[in-house]
Amino acid sequence: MNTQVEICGVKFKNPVMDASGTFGSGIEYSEMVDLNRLGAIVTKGVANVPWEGNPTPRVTETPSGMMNAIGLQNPGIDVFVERDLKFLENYDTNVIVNVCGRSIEDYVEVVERLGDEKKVSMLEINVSCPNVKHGGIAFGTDPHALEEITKAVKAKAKQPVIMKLSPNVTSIPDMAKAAEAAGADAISLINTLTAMKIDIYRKKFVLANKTGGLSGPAIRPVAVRMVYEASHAVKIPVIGMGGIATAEDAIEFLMAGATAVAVGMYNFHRSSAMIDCIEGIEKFMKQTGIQDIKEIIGCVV
Amino acid sequence: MNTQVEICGVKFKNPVMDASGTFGSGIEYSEMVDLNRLGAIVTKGVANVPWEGNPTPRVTETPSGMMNAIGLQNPGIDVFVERDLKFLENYDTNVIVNVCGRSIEDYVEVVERLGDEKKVSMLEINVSCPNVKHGGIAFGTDPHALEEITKAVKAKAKQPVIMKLSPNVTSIPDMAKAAEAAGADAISLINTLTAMKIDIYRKKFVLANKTGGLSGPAIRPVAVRMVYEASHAVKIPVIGMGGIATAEDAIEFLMAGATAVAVGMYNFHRSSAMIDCIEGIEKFMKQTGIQDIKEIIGCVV
Amino acid sequence: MIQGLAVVKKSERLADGIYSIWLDTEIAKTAMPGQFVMVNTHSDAHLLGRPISISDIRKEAGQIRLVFRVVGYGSRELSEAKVGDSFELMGPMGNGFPVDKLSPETKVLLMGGGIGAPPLLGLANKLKKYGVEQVSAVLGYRGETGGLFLAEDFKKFANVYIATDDGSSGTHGTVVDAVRENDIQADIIFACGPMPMLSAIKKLAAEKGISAYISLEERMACGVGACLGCVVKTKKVDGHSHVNNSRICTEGPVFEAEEVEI
Amino acid sequence: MIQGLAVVKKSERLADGIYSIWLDTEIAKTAMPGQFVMVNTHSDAHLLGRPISISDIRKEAGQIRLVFRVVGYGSRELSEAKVGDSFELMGPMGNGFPVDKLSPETKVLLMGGGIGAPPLLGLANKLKKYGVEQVSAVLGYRGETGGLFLAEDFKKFANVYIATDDGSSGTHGTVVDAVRENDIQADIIFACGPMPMLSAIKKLAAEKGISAYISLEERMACGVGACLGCVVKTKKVDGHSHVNNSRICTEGPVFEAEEVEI
Ligand SMILES: Cc1cc2nc3c(=O)[nH]c(=O)nc-3n(C[C@H](O)[C@H](O)[C@H](O)COP(=O)(O)OP(=O)(O)OC[C@H]3O[C@@H](n4cnc5c(N)ncnc54)[C@H](O)[C@@H]3O)c2cc1C
Ligand SMILES: Cc1cc2nc3c(=O)[nH]c(=O)nc-3n(C[C@H](O)[C@H](O)[C@H](O)COP(=O)(O)OP(=O)(O)OC[C@H]3O[C@@H](n4cnc5c(N)ncnc54)[C@H](O)[C@@H]3O)c2cc1C
Ligand SMILES: Cc1cc2nc3c(=O)[nH]c(=O)nc-3n(C[C@H](O)[C@H](O)[C@H](O)COP(=O)(O)O)c2cc1C
Ligand SMILES: Cc1cc2nc3c(=O)[nH]c(=O)nc-3n(C[C@H](O)[C@H](O)[C@H](O)COP(=O)(O)O)c2cc1C
Ligand code: FES
Ligand code: FES
Repeated sequence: MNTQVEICGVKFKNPVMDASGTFGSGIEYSEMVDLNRLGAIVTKGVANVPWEGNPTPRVTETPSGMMNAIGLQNPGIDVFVERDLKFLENYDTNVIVNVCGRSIEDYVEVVERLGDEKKVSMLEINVSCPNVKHGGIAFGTDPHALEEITKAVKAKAKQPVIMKLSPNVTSIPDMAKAAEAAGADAISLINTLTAMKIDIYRKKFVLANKTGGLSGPAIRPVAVRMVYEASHAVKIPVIGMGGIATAEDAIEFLMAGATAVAVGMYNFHRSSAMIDCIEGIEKFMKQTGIQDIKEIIGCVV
Repeated sequence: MNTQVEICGVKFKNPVMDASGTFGSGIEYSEMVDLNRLGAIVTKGVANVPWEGNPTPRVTETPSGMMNAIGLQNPGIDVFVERDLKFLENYDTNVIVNVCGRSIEDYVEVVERLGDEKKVSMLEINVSCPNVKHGGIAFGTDPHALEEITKAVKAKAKQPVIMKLSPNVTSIPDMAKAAEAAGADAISLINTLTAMKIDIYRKKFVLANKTGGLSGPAIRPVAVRMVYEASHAVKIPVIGMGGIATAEDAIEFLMAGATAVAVGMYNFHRSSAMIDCIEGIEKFMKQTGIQDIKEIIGCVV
Repeated sequence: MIQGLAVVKKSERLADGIYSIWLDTEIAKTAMPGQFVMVNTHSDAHLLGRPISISDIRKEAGQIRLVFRVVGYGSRELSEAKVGDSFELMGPMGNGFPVDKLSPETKVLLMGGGIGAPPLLGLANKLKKYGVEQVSAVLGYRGETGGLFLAEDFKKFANVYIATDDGSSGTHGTVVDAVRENDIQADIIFACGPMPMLSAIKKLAAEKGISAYISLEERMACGVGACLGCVVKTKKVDGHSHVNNSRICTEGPVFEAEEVEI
Repeated sequence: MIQGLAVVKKSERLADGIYSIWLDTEIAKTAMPGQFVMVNTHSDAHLLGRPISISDIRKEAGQIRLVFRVVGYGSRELSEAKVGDSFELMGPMGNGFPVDKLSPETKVLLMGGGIGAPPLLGLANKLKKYGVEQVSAVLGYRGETGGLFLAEDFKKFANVYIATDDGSSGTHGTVVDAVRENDIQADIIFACGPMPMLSAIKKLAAEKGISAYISLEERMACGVGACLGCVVKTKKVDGHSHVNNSRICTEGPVFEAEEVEI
């Protein structure tokens, strides 16, 4: 039975990884989760310099999901390389570094800095950051801005580049095509849906940032639709995420067209979520007589 | 204590109504729900001629929500006027007729037909229909198409016109402004989020239509955000909906800027959902010393 | 129709994955065989009611019986119910079996496949009370693995024939095979079960020129006719919808076989 | 740190809306006073763990005690727990109170407001074992409506002073008022309670030149330091985050008062 998949020449022992920002750098969960078993570890977004992030409260629960407005707090690329990346060198798994920035230059700086880091298998460019250039329009919601940043990153990147798309758009196929046209090696989706919650007793927004990103099982049906649309719009591989909790959910994304999948907020609920997915996929393949996981990728059309 | 609100000159005894398509024409629930207590009854979408809708399965459950792809089955405007509207004449509540069509002409035909119907208080134009003109792009996702249809409807409508917006767009403020600029008297939102579910054991889409609209508490945080954005982008009144289950939820939408609210799929879960909202709002006002419901509309900024 | 809490009075396992519960509910007052209820789960994440047929009714005691197979979240929760637990129920819904047309002389054939059998039990019970005397029941099961649940109960009201997929009891084959094998005669068929079985019964009935009433299933959201989720294609234009689609929850779940496109 | 099922061994109501449960869990092995656990609800619609402080620990018996106020879904579910029920728990989390620095001569002052009192009980228990002899505890309550829950338990380990909002017992006012009123002396303060109380304690400690360790609360998603949801602004750049934000779940929940901007 083969559960191995390949994305842009990088081999994954299985298609299951964490969604950026929900698993730290792996360190935080390493006491409870055997990192060697994961297809990859996707790190929390890292910028060229340390970021403070947003004021608290930054997280809140919603029906079958949660909202966050962390604001991409991170210690900056130097600390990341010295500490987190060094830690990850002890593990036999791919490392995908999630990159954020306020301007194209910020992104490029991080990408260049990581060029010679052997432990970095791929780069994931988070273009759904709040507060970026372009008059407040995130790179992730305008195809032209997306092309521009993709080209700039690709020009300097030594590792394959995954562009992470925002779901807050009218047309996912247009965004996926823009990324592909600009040279992206792969795309991942979905990031969180912009959302809001009000505390009616305090007459205030629950999150200090007013809005936050919605994730979790609640949004899974939207994510599956977008992964399906995206993977039918482009030829480059798609990494699917959004509300994955169980192996069934992971398989749903694979069948919709994703070559690999990421588990996000459900890691918070159950630290074994990714391991459960990996084991559950194997069980499903055995029960249904599937020899190679590639047989199920994109099998529903 | 005043729970009355006014939208475009129409008085509502309270701000609670059903969301189109989730309460039939009121007839279906009239054995269990006292229709006289509702702020308004919003009817299922009606077209100029009968529509068959989509093949089944048309509905499925999702985490804290559901998906539907009814495809706007309806008996056509003639039967609607003869039967449903006649039935509603027995009740002391506003009637808002939800209108659908495949082309602008279809919509206008329905709107003209209803012009002299005294029982019709307002028209709600559903521009998030699947399979409409304009090369497959729904009127609801292109501001220009939205303006065009709004103008056409307004030119013939004798009742105030509510344009019902789709959430599947990059910018809700742009859509709200387009509707306002074209003369809409009010807007309502959100319609359902386009979604997909796959049955991994049958390797098939759960809904025969492949995609369906996601609704229910799962999407509430997205809906609140959009209602907030819309009501701050335009001066016309906003009717808010999306996942309302309890009075707390209804109040959340009012505080976000909605002048009235609609309960959708939660009616299926609990037939008393709207009555519970109405009573809960009164209780909340009493407990927190609010004299007039207008005090809470848009109070959180 | 009402929605309210129903209290579990008895709960038992009939076979592997098949459970029966008796519930105290006002719905019993007006319920008729062939009608169904929508059962809410206790979970905020599972919001649609589960349609379950009313298998039996004790009008005086104010109780109804549900018999169901565990297939997912809701049915599992229901299977774990203990006496005294309560569930939110809406009902009674749907039209039920058209028993009014029957006379004591009518030869009635009940055909139930798997979890389609239980709803016919309440009907069999009622037929007895109506004085209908010639009642046959053909019950189809998977076989050894699933057990012949409720077959004994049917014997109180009908001549019972069994069909099993694995041939472990009765006819080796379908309920239709069993009708042919035993040359069962009937004026009217009432049937409930999986779609392929109902299609086969529709054919059988057409061939023999007898009328068949079949109980259909479809995914439901409201159960009261409001959402238009649960339709079936019909031969004629439906009186309510004005298209060739009838709502299973309202115009059904029981339809004359020749009227629906299945 | 582990995540696994914990079984309810004892469950009791201490006061209006205040409950205590003892749970069988491996977490007891390594837990320390001031640490906390994340408790999962049983509902698929409520997915974030609920952070609850470990109020007391029986290492040998493998049990921990949680004392909590019912404020929403999760705490209500927990309050309805029966002996034998199980809950999914993750822990132990956080740093706990820094007891290593204490000597038998240290004058310790425990200050707990409302539901902030329970976590200090386990600490008081431990201080006794460490041989610390001069322990005062000032406990703040709403007053008559809320009850003086756990006050009796504290008397086993400390000189107890009470402050109530309504003046029904002890000092009429806050725990800080009680410290002044009784002129309580201390070398070190350990405190837990609502934010305004902690701010007042920070001021008090600065004024008196004694060190104060306060246990903070913030909305949490992961509890393990991965999500960066639960930070507090710090005076110095945090060693982990490299900005002036520390994670309450990991670097805390106990901080030296003067290090945090509250
Ligand atoms: C009119 C009618 C009467 C029925 N009577 C019985 C009965 O007496 N005994 C019995 O065991 N089953 C009966 N069923 C099928 C029963 O509704 C499903 O088995 C049940 O809804 C499964 O729910 P779940 O939560 O266990 O499964 P899940 O798979 O978790 O359910 C997910 C969703 O799918 C729906 N669903 C799943 N299977 C079906 C199905 N076959 N038909 C309709 N909706 C479905 C559920 O209602 C729910 O909304 C009946 C169905 C209908 C339409
Ligand atoms: C480190 C720490 C220790 C705590 N120890 C205790 C304790 O020993 N006893 C006790 O009664 N309470 C304690 N709390 C507060 C406790 O976490 C909340 O009361 C509880 O999470 C409420 O959950 P709920 O489901 O009942 O409320 P809901 O309002 O339904 O919760 C919704 C969401 O908000 C979160 N939330 C609500 N209130 C708080 C809060 N005050 N702090 C953090 N998250 C919150 C919940 O965890 C959940 O994610 C502690 C909080 C922290 C951070
Ligand atoms: C607390 C939190 C932090 C996140 N941080 C990042 C981030 O740094 N970079 C990024 O690309 N996505 C980030 N995300 C988005 C997730 O990677 C993922 O795309 C999204 O949550 C949907 O998956 P889920 O529903 O499984 O959580 C974050 C999500 C959460 C919940
Ligand atoms: C079964 C179903 C049918 C619907 N039909 C219509 C319709 O005919 N016209 C329309 O404008 N919206 C329709 N909607 C959308 C709802 O009116 C509402 O906008 C949406 O469901 C969000 O609200 P909710 O989350 O409370 O359900 C339908 C929704 C459902 C679930
Ligand atoms: S289930 Fe809604 S119409 Fe039948
Ligand atoms: S709760 Fe996630 S970092 Fe503290």
